Amino acid sequence: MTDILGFDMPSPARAEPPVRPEYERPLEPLARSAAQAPLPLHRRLWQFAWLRKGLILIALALLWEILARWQGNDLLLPSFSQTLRAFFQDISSGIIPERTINSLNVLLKGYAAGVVLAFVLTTLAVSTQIGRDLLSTLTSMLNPLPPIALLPLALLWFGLGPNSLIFVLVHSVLWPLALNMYTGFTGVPETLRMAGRNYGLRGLRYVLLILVPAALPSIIAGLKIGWAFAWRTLIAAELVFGASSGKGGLGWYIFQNRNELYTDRVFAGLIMVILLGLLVENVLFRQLEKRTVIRWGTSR
Amino acid sequence: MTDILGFDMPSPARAEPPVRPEYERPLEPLARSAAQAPLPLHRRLWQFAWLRKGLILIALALLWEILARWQGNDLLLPSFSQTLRAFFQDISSGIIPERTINSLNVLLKGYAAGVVLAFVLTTLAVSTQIGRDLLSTLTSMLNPLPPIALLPLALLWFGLGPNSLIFVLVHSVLWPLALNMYTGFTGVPETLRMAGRNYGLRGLRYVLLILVPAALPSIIAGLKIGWAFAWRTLIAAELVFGASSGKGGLGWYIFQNRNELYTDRVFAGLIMVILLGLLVENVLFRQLEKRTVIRWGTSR
Amino acid sequence: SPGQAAAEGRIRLAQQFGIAYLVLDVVRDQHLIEKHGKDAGIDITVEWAQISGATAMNEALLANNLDVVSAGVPPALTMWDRTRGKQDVKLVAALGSLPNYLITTNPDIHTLKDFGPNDRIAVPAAGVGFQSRTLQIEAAKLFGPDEFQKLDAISISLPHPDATAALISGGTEVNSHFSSAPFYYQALAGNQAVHKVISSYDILGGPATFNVLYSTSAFHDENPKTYAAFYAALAEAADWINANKAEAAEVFIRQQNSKLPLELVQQIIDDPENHFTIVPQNTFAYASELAKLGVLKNKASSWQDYFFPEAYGGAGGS
Amino acid sequence: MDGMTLSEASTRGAAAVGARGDRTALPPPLLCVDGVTLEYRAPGRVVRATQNVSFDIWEADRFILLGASGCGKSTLLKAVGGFVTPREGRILLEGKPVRGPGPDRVAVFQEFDQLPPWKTVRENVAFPLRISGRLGRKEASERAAHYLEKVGLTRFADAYPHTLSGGMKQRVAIARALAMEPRVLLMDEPFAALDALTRRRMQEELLALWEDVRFTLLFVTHSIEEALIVGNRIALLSPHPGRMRAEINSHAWGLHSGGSPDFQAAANRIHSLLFEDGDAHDGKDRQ
Amino acid sequence: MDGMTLSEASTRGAAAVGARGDRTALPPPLLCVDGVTLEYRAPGRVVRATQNVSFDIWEADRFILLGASGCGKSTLLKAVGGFVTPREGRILLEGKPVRGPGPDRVAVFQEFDQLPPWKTVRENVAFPLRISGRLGRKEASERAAHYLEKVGLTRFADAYPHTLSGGMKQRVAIARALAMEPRVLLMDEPFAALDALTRRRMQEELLALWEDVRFTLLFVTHSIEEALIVGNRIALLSPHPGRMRAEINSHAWGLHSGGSPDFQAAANRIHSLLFEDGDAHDGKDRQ
Ligand SMILES: Nc1ncnc2c1ncn2[C@@H]1O[C@H](COP(=O)(O)OP(=O)(O)OP(=O)(O)O)[C@@H](O)[C@H]1O
Ligand SMILES: Nc1ncnc2c1ncn2[C@@H]1O[C@H](COP(=O)(O)OP(=O)(O)OP(=O)(O)O)[C@@H](O)[C@H]1O
Ligand SMILES: [Mg+2]
Ligand SMILES: [Mg+2]
Repeated sequence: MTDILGFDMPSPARAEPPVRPEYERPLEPLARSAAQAPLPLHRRLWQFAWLRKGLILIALALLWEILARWQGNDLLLPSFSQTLRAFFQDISSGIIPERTINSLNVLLKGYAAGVVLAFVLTTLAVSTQIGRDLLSTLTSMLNPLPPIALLPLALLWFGLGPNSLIFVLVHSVLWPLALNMYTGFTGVPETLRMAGRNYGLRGLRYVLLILVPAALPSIIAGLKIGWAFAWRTLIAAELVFGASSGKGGLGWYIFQNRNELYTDRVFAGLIMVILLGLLVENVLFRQLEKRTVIRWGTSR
Repeated sequence: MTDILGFDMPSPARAEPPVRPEYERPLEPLARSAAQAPLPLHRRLWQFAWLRKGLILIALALLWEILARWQGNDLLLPSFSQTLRAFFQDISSGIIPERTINSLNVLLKGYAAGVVLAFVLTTLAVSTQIGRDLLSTLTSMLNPLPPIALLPLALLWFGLGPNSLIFVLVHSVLWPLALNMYTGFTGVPETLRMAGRNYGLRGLRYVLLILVPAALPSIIAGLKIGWAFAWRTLIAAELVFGASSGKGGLGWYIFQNRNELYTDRVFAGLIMVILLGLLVENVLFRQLEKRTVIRWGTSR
Repeated sequence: SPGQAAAEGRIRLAQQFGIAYLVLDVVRDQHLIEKHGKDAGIDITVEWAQISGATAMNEALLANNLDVVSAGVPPALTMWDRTRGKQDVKLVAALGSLPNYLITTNPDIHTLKDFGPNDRIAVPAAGVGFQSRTLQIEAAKLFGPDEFQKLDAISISLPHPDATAALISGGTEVNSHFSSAPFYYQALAGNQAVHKVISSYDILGGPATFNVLYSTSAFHDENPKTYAAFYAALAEAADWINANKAEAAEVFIRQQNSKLPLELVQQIIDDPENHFTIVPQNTFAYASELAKLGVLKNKASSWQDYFFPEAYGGAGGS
Repeated sequence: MDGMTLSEASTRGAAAVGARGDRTALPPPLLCVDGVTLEYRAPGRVVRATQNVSFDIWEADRFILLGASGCGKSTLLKAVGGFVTPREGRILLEGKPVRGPGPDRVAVFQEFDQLPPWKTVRENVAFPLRISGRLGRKEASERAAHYLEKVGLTRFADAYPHTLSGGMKQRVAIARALAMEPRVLLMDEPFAALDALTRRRMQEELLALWEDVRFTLLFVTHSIEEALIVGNRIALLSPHPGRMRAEINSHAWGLHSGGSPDFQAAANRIHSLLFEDGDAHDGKDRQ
Repeated sequence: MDGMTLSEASTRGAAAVGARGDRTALPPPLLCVDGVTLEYRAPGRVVRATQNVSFDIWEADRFILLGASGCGKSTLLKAVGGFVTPREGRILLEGKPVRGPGPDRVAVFQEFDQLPPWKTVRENVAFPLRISGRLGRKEASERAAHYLEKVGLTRFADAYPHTLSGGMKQRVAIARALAMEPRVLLMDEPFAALDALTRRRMQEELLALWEDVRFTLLFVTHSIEEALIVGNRIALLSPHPGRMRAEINSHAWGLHSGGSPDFQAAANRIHSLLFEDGDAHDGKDRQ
């Protein structure tokens, strides 16, 4: 580069830009937006999220199959194909759908209750100092407690059956969601808060109309975590108690088959949980994100 | 108000502001900062977080005591004072400290491994499209799976003993933390990203020096959730795995006493978990927040 | 790593929690395996683990993390059934015959037929597991083979301690419990209203093995000396218990770190209903009933089908 | 202070003016900023933004705050808006102390992130109209369209804020504030991100609207020319921490007095008042 | 394009100038923006920011971009910075296409949130110096102190960005960029949030530094006067979407030519070029 710079130029130490003639131009008419250069096929295909995710799923299934065959211990790790067979058998026999519906029924109630409580608690926490202390104290105290520790209390207060399950579900959903919601609320930029309060908003309306949308990315992450932990807890809780055997859910289905060493059925039950997880993530949460935080530019 | 406005004023419809004389003033010398008006004692006390939280704790303890006495059912819900007695007994006999150390030992390893893995996974996710899909797919698939479902695999791969526990701990910490971390990363404002890339940062250094501090509020929330769920999982797993080579943890302590119907000791074990939770929240996480996000103004 | 045989001279065992595993406590306390190993000329390292629940036991055995595990008869038979032609799990020895009591606080219940739709029977695992299977056998007798699951509808899964606490203190919907020692002792002592409805001995027609030890054929075949030393240790421990009941109670307290009162433990060991023997009793009732119910795919022709030959030697066995 | 009645307050306001300017027949001021010291306190650090600042604003005033960067103009505006509580002194609106924010004092902030990103440009303008209960959905939308046209953003009505340029965001904020037609309008350098022509247009629109509605305006700017054009009275603040330096009348100048020598003289006078003396200097530290 | 050699690029640059200005003895330009069209694409919506914009910048140029609000100045600057990829056309730096951001082109952005909030003012300035491996901890800190003094923020060196006023934040960003002493300095309305005096001081500092170091400057401003003072060449963009309107020399004017009639005439000329014709209007929609 130096030789080129050297040519006909002032010394680089005190470079002087050349003086060029001025010009004016008539305004160019507006052109149509350039057609995007067509991408090569494989890159175009790559843009479909479902395709990429499908490939990942296939890869995972293959990995499972290979791992299982290599281990050759199908009482501990059945192969993917065995599991799939068991899955379709129990789907067509109606047993998995029935158990799933039983579980979902309880799960959704517990989830909804947890979400509502988390909202109440965080609203309190953003409005008052004592609410803030209460949230932080309760969360740090109760969140680490395993649901089975609450079992005797649940039994005492809510009796057998779904109510106790809902109680432990709330315990699983409430704290992580409240933590995330509160973190989201405290991260709302000051200017946006001031704008909201300038509209005359206060109390619940302020939280609902300003803080919640502004904190939505965190809240969605909290909802996802809550959803997952609700499943974990429900399945574990159905194993331990509450399932009067007539109306068991998926957890019960898994437990029973595990007891009888039908490991392929155990994994079939887990597949159902996995499928529901994928569905909720890719349909529900993904759509929610697309329509909100991504559209608003608050999350990439 | 109207009568005052009416006085000597142009009609309100075309209000004309009065013309006042101009003035100039010599510049006032700088005064010392006003001593803050001393607050009344009770308000000053109220400013100590430990005092407020202490009051909350006392209130909760009282509530517990009252509830327990009212239920009068100390096999299901021992009173706070009974629990405290059992707690101090087993503290002074050294059994709770020993079990706690055993548990903490495993917990910290699992927690650390989970944090590292979450970091790797999210770093991948912010750098590549396929990493993003992988994270979203794995999280939505695996996060809802209960740890007991992974137990057979853990046994197969890691054998009986702490390694399997660490495996299920990782499963509990990894996904929620990764979700929160990723949410934090995607929420970093575009201008800040551009500033970071303008420094010539890329890859790991970009993530560590720009994204991590910018996403810290979310990450801290994720760490809190991970901490809590690590405890939940550890205790539940210890119930099943019990003690190998004589080294049971708190979960085993709880299980043993539960089996012998020493409900007060069960609650003493839970109190230990609660105390650790409070400690970690109020000392570790609180200090971390004070020194980072609160000081930086990125969280209130 | 999986499938690889453990070298002779090591045995990894797991027991569950409770008085029913007293034989193992004694073996451990007196280092009997090591002693018999030395007699046979080998040094045996014994690794003890405590695991709760049959499923975790089974999984640890299948993952080759343990050589010998212990659980109730039905789960052991299920393992035998499922691993035929693979790991070939078989039973090693019984750990004793102890009854399970179906107890209730409902004064109107005296037989199984008295249970109404509002009663709740707590069992550790509703529908499966020792207690439920035993109930099913009796239900099949009482209400006919098709109605064997009749009582499952009012069974609920609840761990023994929680069920016991619920029964003693009342105040919950759980009013009945198919309970094992020491829980039914505690329940009967803790609440006047608690009374026995039926015992597993009544259902099975006499003393019946409660828990058994089981292992894989690979371990059995590749470690003949270790296995022999182990079996001998079990036999010695059972004999010792019957000769030294008072000391046995102390061993239990010591080994399990138990805080149960010594008198209670002693009372349980002294109870003539409880036999600490390694000879299987009435296990075949389960094998045949469970095969009838379709839980077991393989029909055993006698109890010796699912026991390792070492167990055949003792007196009786069924 | 809390218990002060309206008449006491107005007496005080008039008295204050009297002391300063020897006039008496004035009506009570609409907004009275009285000895206000504003401080930011963080543990171990107190930053004083303004010290003992007093001024009165009458109904329909177009009151300008001028001062160096960092002298506390924004903080003062926020205090009037009710977002910041004075450490000392008081702020009275119609004789009643300001207790918090409200839709009677609408603010245009200096920052670009004052638009809720989850609302389109149109919704951003219409939203406060609706939730303050003033207008129905349809009227609010119409009024929003009207003011968006005034700030030249009709084509971007359905865009989300994150797709706008800096100047466009500020124009949305201006439209939002104007559409609220508040009693008191607080504007913090609203035109700083605008090019010369757009800025001029915005000034025209603002003054035209003032002619119509006669709201009261408190306006922060960095440009002395803009202060003279937009305002009828200008308060000059010293550099950090802001203290009152002078109050100057500028009702004589309007949109078209740009180049006149009088105008230039006034601008020069303000310039020297602002920058030529003062004990503390923020533009260049003297330490 | 990827494979183009340096000499090809420089030939092209010279040829372009030749075509425009009939001069030949020019060295190759440092930065060559060639027919650049910039677009933001969101599903269902394409916003064109600039259309077919071309200009060349030589070493040590102080090149100004002037245009209406929303005409794509910031986007153009980001494209040169490597943050935005052109939809059409190309951007060459020393003949090589710009592939991404780098510390050779340091930018001062228009937004106030460009300072990492977890670093104090001093650290904010020193941090990029250290991580680009140019200076050690101590030297970086010293250089930071030096530039902070130049922007008048020595007293706030240990403050965190969220405790600064808007203008102070921008000054930190300016200090950070200057301290980097980059080859090319990209500034997007850096002085918009500053009062008259501070602005003037900053202009002086910038030009003094340029005298010293002779970096190349690409500068976006809204003020025609500032353009004439700071720049030696001014590109005028049409309103949204930005297209080239003219390039004008302004090397004749400097810090002290403020009031002269020539200066006024040039300013007026620019004003009319910018605003008096053009098919699209963003300042006021014509729909
Ligand atoms: N949130 C805050 N915490 C602490 N100090 C602050 C905060 N906001 C502003 N300050 C300080 O208060 C002083 C005045 O700030 P303010 O924003 O009011 O200035 P300004 O006059 O609006 O300046 P500019 O013209 O640059 O916008 C500054 O010294 C600033 O450092
Ligand atoms: N992130 C984005 N997504 C979509 N469109 C955008 C985005 N950023 C800017 N635009 C659009 O691009 C055009 C040019 O924006 P740009 O910020 O470059 O303007 P500007 O000349 O800097 O304006 P100003 O002077 O107001 O800062 C505008 O019409 C704007 O709406
Ligand atoms: Mg300001
Ligand atoms: Mg811009």
